Amino acid sequence: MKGIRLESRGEGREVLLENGNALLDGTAHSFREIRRGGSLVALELDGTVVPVRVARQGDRAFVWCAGDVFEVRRPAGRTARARPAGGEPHAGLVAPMPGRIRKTLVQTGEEVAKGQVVVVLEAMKMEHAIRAPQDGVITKLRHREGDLVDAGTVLAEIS
Amino acid sequence: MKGIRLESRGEGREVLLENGNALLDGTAHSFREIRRGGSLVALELDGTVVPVRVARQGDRAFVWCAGDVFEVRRPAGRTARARPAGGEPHAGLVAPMPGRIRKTLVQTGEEVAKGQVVVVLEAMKMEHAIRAPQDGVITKLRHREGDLVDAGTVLAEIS
Amino acid sequence: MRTIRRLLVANRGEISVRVLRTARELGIGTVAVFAESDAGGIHVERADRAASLGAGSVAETYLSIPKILEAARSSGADAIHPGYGFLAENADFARAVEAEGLVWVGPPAGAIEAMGDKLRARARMREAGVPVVPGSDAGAKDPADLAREAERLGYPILVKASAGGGGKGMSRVDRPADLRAAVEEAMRIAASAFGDDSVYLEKLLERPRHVEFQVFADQRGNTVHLFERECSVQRRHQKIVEETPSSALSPALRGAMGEAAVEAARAVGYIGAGTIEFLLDTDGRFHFLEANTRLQVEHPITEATLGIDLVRWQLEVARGADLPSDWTEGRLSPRGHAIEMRLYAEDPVDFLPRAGTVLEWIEPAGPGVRVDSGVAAGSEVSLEYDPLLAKIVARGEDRPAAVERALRALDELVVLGVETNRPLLAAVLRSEEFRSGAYDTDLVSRLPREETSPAPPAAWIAAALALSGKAPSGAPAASARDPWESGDRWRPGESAG
Amino acid sequence: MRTIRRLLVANRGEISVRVLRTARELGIGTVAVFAESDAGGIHVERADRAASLGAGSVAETYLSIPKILEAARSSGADAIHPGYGFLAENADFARAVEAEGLVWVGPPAGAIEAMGDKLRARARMREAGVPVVPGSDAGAKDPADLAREAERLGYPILVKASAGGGGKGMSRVDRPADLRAAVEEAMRIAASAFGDDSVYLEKLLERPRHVEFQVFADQRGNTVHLFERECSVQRRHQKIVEETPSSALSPALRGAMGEAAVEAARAVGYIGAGTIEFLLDTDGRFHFLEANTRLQVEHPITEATLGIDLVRWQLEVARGADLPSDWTEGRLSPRGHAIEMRLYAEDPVDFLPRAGTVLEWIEPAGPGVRVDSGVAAGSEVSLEYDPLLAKIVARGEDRPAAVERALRALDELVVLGVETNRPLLAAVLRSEEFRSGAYDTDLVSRLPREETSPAPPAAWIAAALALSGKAPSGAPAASARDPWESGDRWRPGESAG
Repeated sequence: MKGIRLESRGEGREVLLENGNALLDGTAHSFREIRRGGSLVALELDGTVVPVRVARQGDRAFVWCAGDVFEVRRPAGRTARARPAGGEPHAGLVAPMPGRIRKTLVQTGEEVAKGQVVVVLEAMKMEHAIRAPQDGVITKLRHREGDLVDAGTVLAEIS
Repeated sequence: MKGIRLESRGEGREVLLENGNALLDGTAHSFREIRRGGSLVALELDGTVVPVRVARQGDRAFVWCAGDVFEVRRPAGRTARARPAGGEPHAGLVAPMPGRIRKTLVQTGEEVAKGQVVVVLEAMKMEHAIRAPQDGVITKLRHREGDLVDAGTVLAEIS
Repeated sequence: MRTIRRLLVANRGEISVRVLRTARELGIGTVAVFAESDAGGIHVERADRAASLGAGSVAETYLSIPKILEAARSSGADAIHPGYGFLAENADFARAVEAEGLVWVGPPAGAIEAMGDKLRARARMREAGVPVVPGSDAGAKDPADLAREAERLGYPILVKASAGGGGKGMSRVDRPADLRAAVEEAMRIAASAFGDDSVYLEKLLERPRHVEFQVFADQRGNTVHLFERECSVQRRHQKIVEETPSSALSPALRGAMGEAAVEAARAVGYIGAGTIEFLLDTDGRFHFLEANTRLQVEHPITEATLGIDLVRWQLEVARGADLPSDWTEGRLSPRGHAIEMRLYAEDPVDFLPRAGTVLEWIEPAGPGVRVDSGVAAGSEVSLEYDPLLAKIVARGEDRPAAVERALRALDELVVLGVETNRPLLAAVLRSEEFRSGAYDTDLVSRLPREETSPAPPAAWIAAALALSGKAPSGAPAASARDPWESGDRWRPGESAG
Repeated sequence: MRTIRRLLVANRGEISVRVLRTARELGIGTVAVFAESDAGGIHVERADRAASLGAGSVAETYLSIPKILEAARSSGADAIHPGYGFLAENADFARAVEAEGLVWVGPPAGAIEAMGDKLRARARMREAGVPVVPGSDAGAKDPADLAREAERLGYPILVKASAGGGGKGMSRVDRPADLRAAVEEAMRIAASAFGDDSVYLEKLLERPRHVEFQVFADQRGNTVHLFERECSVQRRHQKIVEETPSSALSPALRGAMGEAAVEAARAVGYIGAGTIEFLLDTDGRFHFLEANTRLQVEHPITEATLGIDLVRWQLEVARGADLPSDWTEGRLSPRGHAIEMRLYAEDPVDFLPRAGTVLEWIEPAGPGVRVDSGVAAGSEVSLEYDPLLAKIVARGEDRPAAVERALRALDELVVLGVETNRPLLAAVLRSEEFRSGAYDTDLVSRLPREETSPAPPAAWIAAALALSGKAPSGAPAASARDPWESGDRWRPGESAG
């Protein structure tokens, strides 16, 4: 049986599971699955019971453990990487969350100063000003007012 | 598409489902499935929303509807029929519930009077006297003290 | 003051979870114990640590004093809370825990013993001036003696095991002819269940009410009562619905019974939380029935109307703290009305226990509703343990509001895969007799037999949707939550996946 | 007295469920409404009937007065409760409901209008002798006028939309240079959000506390306050943690603010349940901020400490009943301490809303914990609606007990598939500043930045178990509850199947 590569919060692990033993980057742990009605509810890990909950969504697993929630991904090509991870800093002129473009305050070719509001994004009936990360010229406006955009979408390009 | 035969609480229905229409013993109903995360949570039946929950276990479906729970079976040979249905009256010298035979108070060939305790069944750390349904002679004792028996098991025969 | 750094709860299910929750809130480390076959039990997840009691029967695990003590040692626990049932009223366990140098969160072993032997308890209560149910006060074994005793009391009478409790080994006898058989069965049950076959007779009070008082005492001898709980709704001598306040008590009667309860506790040098059970006869006289020397199953209704946490004060008293001054100075009074419904895995018609797998479990919630559950979706309900699935408590501004809220909670409850007594609970709450408040322990037997209605069209269609899908080869499916059973087009996660 | 036979709740999610629950307990028939895309919403199951508002945006469904009224006609409803948000503070809706001959469960349209226009409300309060936050009292539009006004008040100032509320269209200005841009943005937002672009200036009080009072009035003019709620824990001008009582109020100050709140309600002829919000400055002076003319999101903490059902009394008052005598005669007093935590679907770091599918949802329960949820396992969290997932209320014997109970509840909470602000809520409850009770509306900004810890071994192994199984072709799997994902040998139901 071969291990699988997993990533979470910017870290990676090679995980190999084999009859009651787990190798995490070569470190061995003995474990037992404690299930209720087929659901994993706890792991007995090196003799200690650790409550866990896990839900899978495509190539992602969400794991609740000790009150904290971890999103663990199994790298599977571009689609996985394209998805923004929660908590990661949001890049320059990128939509910080899914929403609707309420207003575009600049035009292509227009000069903008750092901090200047370029786009107003509306989400949850609240408005959020998206500002220029640095001085420059708008080389491209990707969307129109009213467009629905996903988190991480590049809204405009600045040279 | 062919219909399926279902039974619940001593009644039977021939149910045929076809794109949004249901035929119950020939009576037509229009319905829509309302789901949450893949689970059926309600049916819009002839224009009215009816909350439901359903869980399947082998050839049985448990359905919660309007506060009541219905066990619906798809007859599938002997195994299904052998299972006692909840709420059905328990026959004579039959274990009314799963448990352990605590004591057998008679022997084969012994005469018993109606109402006489024949077997003491223990379940949930409580004891339940199983009494003779009529006067007669014990022709067969099926189990030993200490045996675990399922609900519906015949414990003794009386001629 | 003794410190408690890590508490082991020597129990399982809802009461283990209940105690673990408060311990965690007090900043006390927690240890759950579990039998191997019970590793998926919900209490295992609720503690900082979980210690296995190994494989085997209840006697070899939750009832094994050596195994519990070993679990305490291995987990570094310095205190033990027994919950109710199992070892909770076992004086030897209380002594063993203290001999081990651990804090015992319960009454002194002596108080457990004094109340545990029903005959001794009756004698002690009479000395203390607490009225007891008329009966024989010697554990006679000679049938002839018992027959004479029964004649003196007058039939019907109750045969009870001296070491018993909770209706176990108890039977009603209406005529002399049945006495001998009843006594023999009671002795046999008593011997097997309690290792003590002595039995005694009690006058059977017709249509009594069962009203108990919560008592609490600290190590300095402050002893108070925390009002009553009405426990007359029973089947097979077991409570299924409790409420507080009781409609049966006038302020004067409440005061008198409360005083008697405090006297009863003082008489045995009680410390911690306990319950004094009384029978109220049709003439409005009360009689000591028995004492429960532990946290009571139905304690949440007292918590609901008084706004207090009884487990917190069990732990505080065990640490040596005094009772709060508003308790000892009588400034605590009930507000509103609370009702507890015990949800059992049982046949709603003949009340017999049922086993099975909980395939779907949805608890009621919202204003005034508290649910203490012993199971969750996927739990196995086994005959090994108590069939109590959950305690559903409804509190309202007044009794009618609490009753309607309790029914609303039952409407929201969804349990699939195991039969429950939900229909019986609903029938009780809907009955005119219960609503009138003027009921007694025979209420359940007088309930109108409910007609079970046939499945409505929606139920047939839902079942067809679940059953027409082919089960994955080799195994039945869990529930409609399993997308392969539900036969729908949309699948969870797809939109975001 | 008017009768209410069937109540339509013109809302969705947790508040719709909240109102439907009490209506059912009062024996009132219930009607839920739903947008087609929201048919799986949890409120749809909680009513006797559910009426579709058709497809379309919020404006075309939950905000459409004609659609709501049509649903009331088709379902035979004779009363409408608006919940909060959507049409709750829309005077035209209140008038339309009454014009339709239906009972409006809310304050008179006139009172909604009087409080809805912030400038008018400020003026009315000043007349009534209620202190207001220093500011401009004309909805000026000329930048020059506003600039002079700002100079008079002194920076920093707040630019507010006259028709606004809940921090919407509000911005802080620290220096004259930024005033113009702020005013223009505020006017644009106000115009688009409220159809009224008039704005005004308010002196910005540094480090204020946000303390509100629950008020209640019946149709006979009996007007009372039901004590305060401390709402200073905010992020982005929105409350996330509320508690009662407030550590900031002395009995004298509580009395004075309570009287002012009652005066404020009387000044606009208020009827029913409402909330008067005050700012408490660092000198201990209080200033009227605004009024919420509906049931407040955080009303459960008042219910928890007073043991009452506010929705019940909204309905009773709407039927024409008088307030209970123990309210009007001042015999009602808080018992214990209650804290509400608002669980939002949002990024815990930048507080921005998140959408997704709730793959796992486990609510805390047990003593002193109440959860009012807007979602369940499988729910889709969409950007169309408020990101509030649930309100978790913890009540304890005292403030420390309530805080620890709240943290215990967060420990029990499990939400998978959607990011939540749980880490922020825990950080607030653990912070020394919150525990001291001496905090203000800037608390969140001063919280120590929490280090996100890397996944522990158990998390990697659990993830590997879930991800190593092959997903059924064509669709991602729902959760480990799906036996085909969990890769285990034992399967639910097998033992009994």
